[in-house]
Amino acid sequence: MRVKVKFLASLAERFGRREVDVNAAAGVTAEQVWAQVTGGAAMPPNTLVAINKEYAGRGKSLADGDEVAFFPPVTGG
Amino acid sequence: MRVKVKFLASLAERFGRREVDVNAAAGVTAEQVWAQVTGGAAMPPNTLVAINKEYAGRGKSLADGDEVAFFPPVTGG
Amino acid sequence: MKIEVREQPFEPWTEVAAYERKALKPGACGAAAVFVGTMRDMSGDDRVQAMRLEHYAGMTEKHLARIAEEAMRRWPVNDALILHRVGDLKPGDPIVLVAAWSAHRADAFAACRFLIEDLKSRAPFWKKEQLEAGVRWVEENTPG
Amino acid sequence: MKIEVREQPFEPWTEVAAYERKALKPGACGAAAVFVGTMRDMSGDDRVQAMRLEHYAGMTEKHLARIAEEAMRRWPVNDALILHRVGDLKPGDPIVLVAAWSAHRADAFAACRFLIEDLKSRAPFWKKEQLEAGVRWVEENTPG
Repeated sequence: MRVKVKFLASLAERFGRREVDVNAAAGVTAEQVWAQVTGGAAMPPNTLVAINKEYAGRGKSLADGDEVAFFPPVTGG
Repeated sequence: MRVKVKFLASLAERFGRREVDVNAAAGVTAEQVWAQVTGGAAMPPNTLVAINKEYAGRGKSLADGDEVAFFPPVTGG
Repeated sequence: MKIEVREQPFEPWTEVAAYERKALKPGACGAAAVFVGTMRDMSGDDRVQAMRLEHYAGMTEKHLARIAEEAMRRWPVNDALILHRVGDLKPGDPIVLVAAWSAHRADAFAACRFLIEDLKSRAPFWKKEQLEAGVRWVEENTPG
Repeated sequence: MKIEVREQPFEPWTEVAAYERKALKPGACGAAAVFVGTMRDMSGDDRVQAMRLEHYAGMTEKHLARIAEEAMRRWPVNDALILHRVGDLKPGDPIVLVAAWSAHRADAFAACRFLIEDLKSRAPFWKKEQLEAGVRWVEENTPG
């Protein structure tokens, strides 16, 4: 299946990209996609995950066409 | 001694006057001046007292030249 | 710090903007908390047509200045503004504006809340409402 | 209810006044509570020269609309406004404006406070500061 992966803020800088489309195995979780895209980098403990622009646990499974985003703690306002 | 007595808001309407200068005995309290000026009317329990524009207890003694004010609960803001 | 009791209608947001421009250093305060109280067209179940706001001139300003100073002593507040209307009001007219500026939001909120609570419970203002059925003094403010 | 993420500088009090004129019925709301957060020229002990505010377009608007709806569900709030700046900011620039209108002050304050606390802890914005010594991402917001 196809999944869109987004990195935001400092994670976009760290990995040198903001968005990448990947082929992933059916039922893969957010953290498995992270590992796949980052070449096995450890996910910083404070990393936040959103699936289709809603907060989600990192162990949540993705479906075909999903957008999964990884970002650091938010600092707006 | 001379004391200036003020009634505010509904008390000014009730007594038909906002301000009166009275001769009072030395050491008289705010509530004694109330009784003197109102002809012995009972002071409503929620009446507030200010002496020289500061909140004061109704039993506080007045000095010559003081301004004592009586008013109902405040309703600003 | 500014305290004002005003006989004329005022536009609260224009007042906040003007005071910021005049009194505050841009970049110094991270947080502004503002409360504006406006005359409602209902009082309980009664339609209010107009209102007269009376105050104890002299004591009012003294009391408001004291609570603004107390707010600035209790919290690390850079500045405070209190503006209160008196005289004859119509529904929709702003009655009171209180504002507190601080480096951080918790202090700005706490100071702003303190200012309006103390003002409503202690500052010598009185409201007299004009209803269809006649005129009545408001007897007590609602708790905060 | 209005939610906006804006690339351009804004004057918060003008925005509040304009929104009130457009969306609110005069006399219906007795209370407005407003919070404005402004870019400070200091971050801890460091002087900040500029700031870049990034966000997760699409998720931001969705999240802000949800918290505004939640505020209006939890408290008897007539209306709410959230405006947040993104892009390149200078010290003194307003960053965020949140406002809540209600019949009574306690509800307006509670809703306003809730909006800014949730926004700061959950809405997907990130600050990157330009200091004299270089650039750094802000790592965490201070608690409310």
